[in-house]
Amino acid sequence: MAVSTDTAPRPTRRADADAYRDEWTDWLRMMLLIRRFEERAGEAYSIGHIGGFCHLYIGQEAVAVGTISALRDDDYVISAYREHGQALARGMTARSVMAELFGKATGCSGGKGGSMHLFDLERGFMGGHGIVGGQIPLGAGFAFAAKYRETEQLSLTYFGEAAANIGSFHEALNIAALWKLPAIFVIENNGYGMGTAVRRSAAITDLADRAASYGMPGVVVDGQDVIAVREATDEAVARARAGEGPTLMDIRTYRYVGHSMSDAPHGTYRSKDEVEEFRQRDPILVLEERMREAGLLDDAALEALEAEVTAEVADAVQFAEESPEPDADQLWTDVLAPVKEND
Amino acid sequence: MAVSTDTAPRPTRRADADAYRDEWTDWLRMMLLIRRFEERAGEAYSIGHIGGFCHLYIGQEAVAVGTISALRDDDYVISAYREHGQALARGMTARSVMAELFGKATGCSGGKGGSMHLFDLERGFMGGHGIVGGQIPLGAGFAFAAKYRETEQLSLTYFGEAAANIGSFHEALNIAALWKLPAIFVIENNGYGMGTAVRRSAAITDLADRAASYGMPGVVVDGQDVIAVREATDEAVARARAGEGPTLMDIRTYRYVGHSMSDAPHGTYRSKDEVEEFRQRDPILVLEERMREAGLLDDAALEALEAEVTAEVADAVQFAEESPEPDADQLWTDVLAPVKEND
Amino acid sequence: MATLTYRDALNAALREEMQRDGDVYLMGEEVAEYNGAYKVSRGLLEEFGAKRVVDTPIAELGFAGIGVGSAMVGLRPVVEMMTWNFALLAIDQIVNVAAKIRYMSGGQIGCPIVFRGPGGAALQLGAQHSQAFESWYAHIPGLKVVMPATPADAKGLLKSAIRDDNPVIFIEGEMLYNLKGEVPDEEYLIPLGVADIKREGADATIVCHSKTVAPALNAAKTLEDEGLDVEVIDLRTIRPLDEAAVLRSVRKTHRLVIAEEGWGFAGVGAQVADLVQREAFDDLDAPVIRVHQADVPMPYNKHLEKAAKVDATKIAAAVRTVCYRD
Amino acid sequence: MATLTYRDALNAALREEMQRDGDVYLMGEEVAEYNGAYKVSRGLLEEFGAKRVVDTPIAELGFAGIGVGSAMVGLRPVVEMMTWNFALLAIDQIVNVAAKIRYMSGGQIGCPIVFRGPGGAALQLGAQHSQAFESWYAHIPGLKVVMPATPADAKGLLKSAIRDDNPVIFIEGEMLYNLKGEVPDEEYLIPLGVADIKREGADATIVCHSKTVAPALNAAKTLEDEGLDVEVIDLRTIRPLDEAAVLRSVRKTHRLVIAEEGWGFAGVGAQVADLVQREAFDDLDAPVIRVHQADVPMPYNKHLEKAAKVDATKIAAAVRTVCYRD
Ligand SMILES: Cc1ncc(C[n+]2csc(CCOP(=O)(O)OP(=O)(O)O)c2C)c(N)n1
Ligand SMILES: Cc1ncc(C[n+]2csc(CCOP(=O)(O)OP(=O)(O)O)c2C)c(N)n1
Ligand SMILES: [Mg+2]
Ligand SMILES: [Mg+2]
Repeated sequence: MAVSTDTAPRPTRRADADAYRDEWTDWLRMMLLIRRFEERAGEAYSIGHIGGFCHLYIGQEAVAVGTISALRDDDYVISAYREHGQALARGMTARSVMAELFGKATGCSGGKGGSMHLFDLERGFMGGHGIVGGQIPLGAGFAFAAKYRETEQLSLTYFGEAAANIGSFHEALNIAALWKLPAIFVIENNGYGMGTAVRRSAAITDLADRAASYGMPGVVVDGQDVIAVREATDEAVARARAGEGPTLMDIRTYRYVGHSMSDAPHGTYRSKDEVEEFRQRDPILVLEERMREAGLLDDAALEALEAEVTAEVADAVQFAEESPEPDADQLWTDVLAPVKEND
Repeated sequence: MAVSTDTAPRPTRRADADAYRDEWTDWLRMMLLIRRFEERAGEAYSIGHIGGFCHLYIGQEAVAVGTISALRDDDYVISAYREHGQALARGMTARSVMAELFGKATGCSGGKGGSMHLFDLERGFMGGHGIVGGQIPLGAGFAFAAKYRETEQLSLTYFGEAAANIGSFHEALNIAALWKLPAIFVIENNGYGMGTAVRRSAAITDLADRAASYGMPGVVVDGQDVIAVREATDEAVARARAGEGPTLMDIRTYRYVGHSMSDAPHGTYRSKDEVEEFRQRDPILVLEERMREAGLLDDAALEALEAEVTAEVADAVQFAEESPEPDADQLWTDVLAPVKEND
Repeated sequence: MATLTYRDALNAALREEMQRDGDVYLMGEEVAEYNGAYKVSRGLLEEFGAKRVVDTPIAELGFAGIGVGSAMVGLRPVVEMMTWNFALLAIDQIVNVAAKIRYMSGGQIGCPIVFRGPGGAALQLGAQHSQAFESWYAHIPGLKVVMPATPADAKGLLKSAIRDDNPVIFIEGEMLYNLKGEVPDEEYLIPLGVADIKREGADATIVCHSKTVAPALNAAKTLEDEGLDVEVIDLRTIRPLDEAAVLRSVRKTHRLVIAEEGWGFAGVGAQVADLVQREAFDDLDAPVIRVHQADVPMPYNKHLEKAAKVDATKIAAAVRTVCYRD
Repeated sequence: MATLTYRDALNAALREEMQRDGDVYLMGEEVAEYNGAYKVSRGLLEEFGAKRVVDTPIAELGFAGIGVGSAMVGLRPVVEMMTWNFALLAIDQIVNVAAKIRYMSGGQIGCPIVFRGPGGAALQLGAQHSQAFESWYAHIPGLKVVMPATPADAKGLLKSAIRDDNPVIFIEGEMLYNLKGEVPDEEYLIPLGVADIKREGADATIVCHSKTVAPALNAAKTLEDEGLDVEVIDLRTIRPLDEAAVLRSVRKTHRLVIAEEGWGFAGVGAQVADLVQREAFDDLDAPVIRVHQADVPMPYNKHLEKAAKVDATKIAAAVRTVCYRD
């Protein structure tokens, strides 16, 4: 694994391996749902039912599931353009997400956002942003609002490891730490920004160490072990709720597929072998094995789960296909707020 | 010194206190020249001979003199808007700088730049920039060019400690370290950005520690002791010349005057007492005493130096007053390069 | 009617709106303990406390984004840009998020935020500190752009901007802060998108905004002595543009001069000229003429700077031209 | 004449200029090992090595500033913006340094740099990835703005841009990269600031640039069958604008339609309309009409997106209007 060993996921679980066992089945189901959803999205893209840029989450499922499972329903979640998995983990329906990818009126953004711009205000899912690093100050802003209102909500902000080199990362983390905002900053570290390995874009490869520049804790987390992810997230959540300020999580994972649908899974920047090697420690397999050991899963149960999620995704695709296009007048709506009486 | 003790200058000199003794007289003279120059500039501003924003360097003289004395003539220097002292230390004449403050045709920027935009390409003095942090990537760019051309030149980039919270600091330092550029980044840490103390703008107050985010050395330096400044700069210069990459220097100093001429020396953000207290360890006094101990300076010699620089500054003011305004057509020149044959 | 400075009128608007709505807060560099670089926020820290009057580090992109994020979840931030020159560092958050979030989210998420601060040139601040960017922001759907010229307009428009549910770019002027004017004692709002006839006239129209309003009125006075009766229309809001007000005036006077502080190419005046030639082609008795800054970075030298700037003399000359008086 | 794609024409221009001048280097995200996000730099790393074809971190403000700094001391960087949408993060360095350094330094320091990459919309990339900012850059003195529409123009203009001693904003189009066209075999340059008559005509003029050139030519073909002989002027360079070419054509045809990809308010077309009404007022037989993107953030849905965009049908309709044929 020449190019990216320096950021390869490594075991970090500390607590009792049985922790959260009553949630394992839900986690497994959600990871499977995301996996199957992304596979079908990829198919739909190749036959032209989905357009634009489409960035799949395959291989990173444990990050979304392990982190979001630690949140309260009224917390805020914000991500970049590789956010299908987080949207599903946050409880958005496969229908509303798939329909958005199809650009349909029934999509979570009414067909106006697309794959990179999924939104669900009710669930505190705040997008879906296309400018690298742009969501980091926004996430800090949600935390600012939570503190302002004393609601004990927090914000969870995802970004790729390549985004840790952009100015908004530095500005937002400094301010969030200075003001002790209830924020969690998650570096979703899949080893590459498009075709660039971490060590070709960052002067240090242990990005968690950058937390020290802001006096906040920085932790490296095994992103292929959902239990480890949840464990680390719980600590960050506790700090945020206690008013102790933000945490930076460097969650090590891997993207099995290309950067986007228009990019091959491997190429000049990484080898087929490397991808294969990382696939060995698949986040779904890791949990599956743990559950089998614990006697919480057998082939039948797994097949049942598989059947469930496959049906759910098939239904979502059918729903998306059959849903109507937005009305033509939708072009002109939502530019400005509906006119109201100023008072 | 309530508000800013956390970044107060503290002794850091390590090597033989006699080091560089043959340069001491030049340093003392240059610090005196800067001090007197700034005093006269302040007067000229109050009677309307200088306009716009005018940021004085009084109290920070040892930083410019100690750092620039370590450079080669063909190295590059770039700073922010508080750059009169660095311009003089770089060998620009008091006449050309004062005339620029007066907006005269004989000024170093032809009267078109002003106090915040002093330039002297011949001496590698690259400005004088008004957007906080804007000069940091530019300084890295000069270092990039030096490396590209294999000239063994380096770049010295000054910025205030408040600029260490802006995105360009993060982006430029990461790239400079990643590419091992021959650059020296100097945080001219005078404790305040306008009315904001370091601890109100940065989540950590030891800004040198931020170097770790880029895998580069970060050093805290006593900015009131020109010998300590030079000592630390020599190390950074050696690293840069040896191709070992950039260094971050957090040089602790203090601004005796207001942020700019339109700002009082003390006010809500710092007390008169604090300013008085810092004045006790004046960089000129510190060197003066050292020289007296070493028997290199007596009252007569000091008076002679004083007389020299006072005359030099007086001459500069007269020169500036008597110099012509730029021709009216200067409004239209220098917008684009003179038209040349495209081959 | 009390006489207030433009600065104090803005201060009063902020105070009243912060008293009225606990979700309104002010954030920016030096706005709190320092009372604002230009003292617009004087006294607000004492009255509302550090929770609602927030000093930020120098990190325009970061605090603009924090403001936008807080507005996305319902707070109503007023983000002060110490000057609009520095907002170039924050422009990604303004253009790519604030202006688009409602549209991208299919109408779910709004962004009731005001970005405010001084724009354009003051005196001898040099090239980087003397820029007028109103045409840039007005180019962007999803934003509103407001530029008051008088204390009364400043107060009434800022109050409306804060209550508006859209992102509003509110551009003041360092050279306007000390301008005095009558301001109503009772509370009032001035709707966004409505121009104001600052002077009625029959022979020619001057369309202006912000810092060009006063010179336009001076030019009108000069021209009065020359027998020209000039109407002066203050746009007040650049986007949405009050097209009806401009067209009404031009259909009456048949002659138009547009005066703006900034550069000419694709400036606000270009849009107004395009509008008028398109909608009032047959009403025009002369081509529309524009007066704007010299097409160069602003020089430091005071004589060169004066030559670069729009003034009453240049505006009057343009009016004579459209009236074929030269 | 060889037939090349727009992409390969740009690639050839980069290769030739890098061969010609060792001070020319290419810097940007994914330009080297990945051969460019849109493959414009394919093969350059192999030919010129990592010293001259430089992959950067995602840090537009940082690497733009590094490019500007290196240009201030005499290198001739070509800085690729993966798309112009991301350049908003770097715009402070472009506007406050590259465009002003020569002026602020009294002519001492130049900035021979090219910023290049695709601008405007592609297909269904959504609101943040589908913006045309040419009017913004053209607003700024000190910059040149170039937007080729054909492979031949792309090559000749990029070579001139690289040799130009000023900062040049070079805006390509993702939708143009695969466009094929004849490109001369021998070396050639196309001067900046010179528009090109892409089609001669007598009845009306369409002024266009970049992605609106092809639809304008299609519209002209359609209108030919309706008996209208339309002239199509491709601006090629937005700043400096070839005013003479536009006026010459309008004085011949007396009717003008301006088509541009971006938003309308204070767009490039507003400036052209202002120019024409001012300089050719009496030559116009009808008001100038503009065709531009719907004044909304770009929607993702493909039907809405199509409706938002300029196309031949909309341009043809506008021409009929200025010819009073509707
Ligand atoms: C400011 C900005 N620059 C460049 C891009 C183009 N781009 C989109 S994704 C990407 C790579 C990001 O990598 P990373 O942050 O690691 O996230 P990942 O795609 O690996 O999830 C780039 C360069 C962009 N969208 N925004
Ligand atoms: C991007 C930007 N934001 C704000 C300003 C206004 N401003 C000018 S100097 C300054 C304080 C800078 O403090 P510091 O970096 O410590 O430098 P010092 O003035 O102390 O030398 C501020 C906020 C600016 N010029 N640029
Ligand atoms: Mg990544
Ligand atoms: Mg300081």
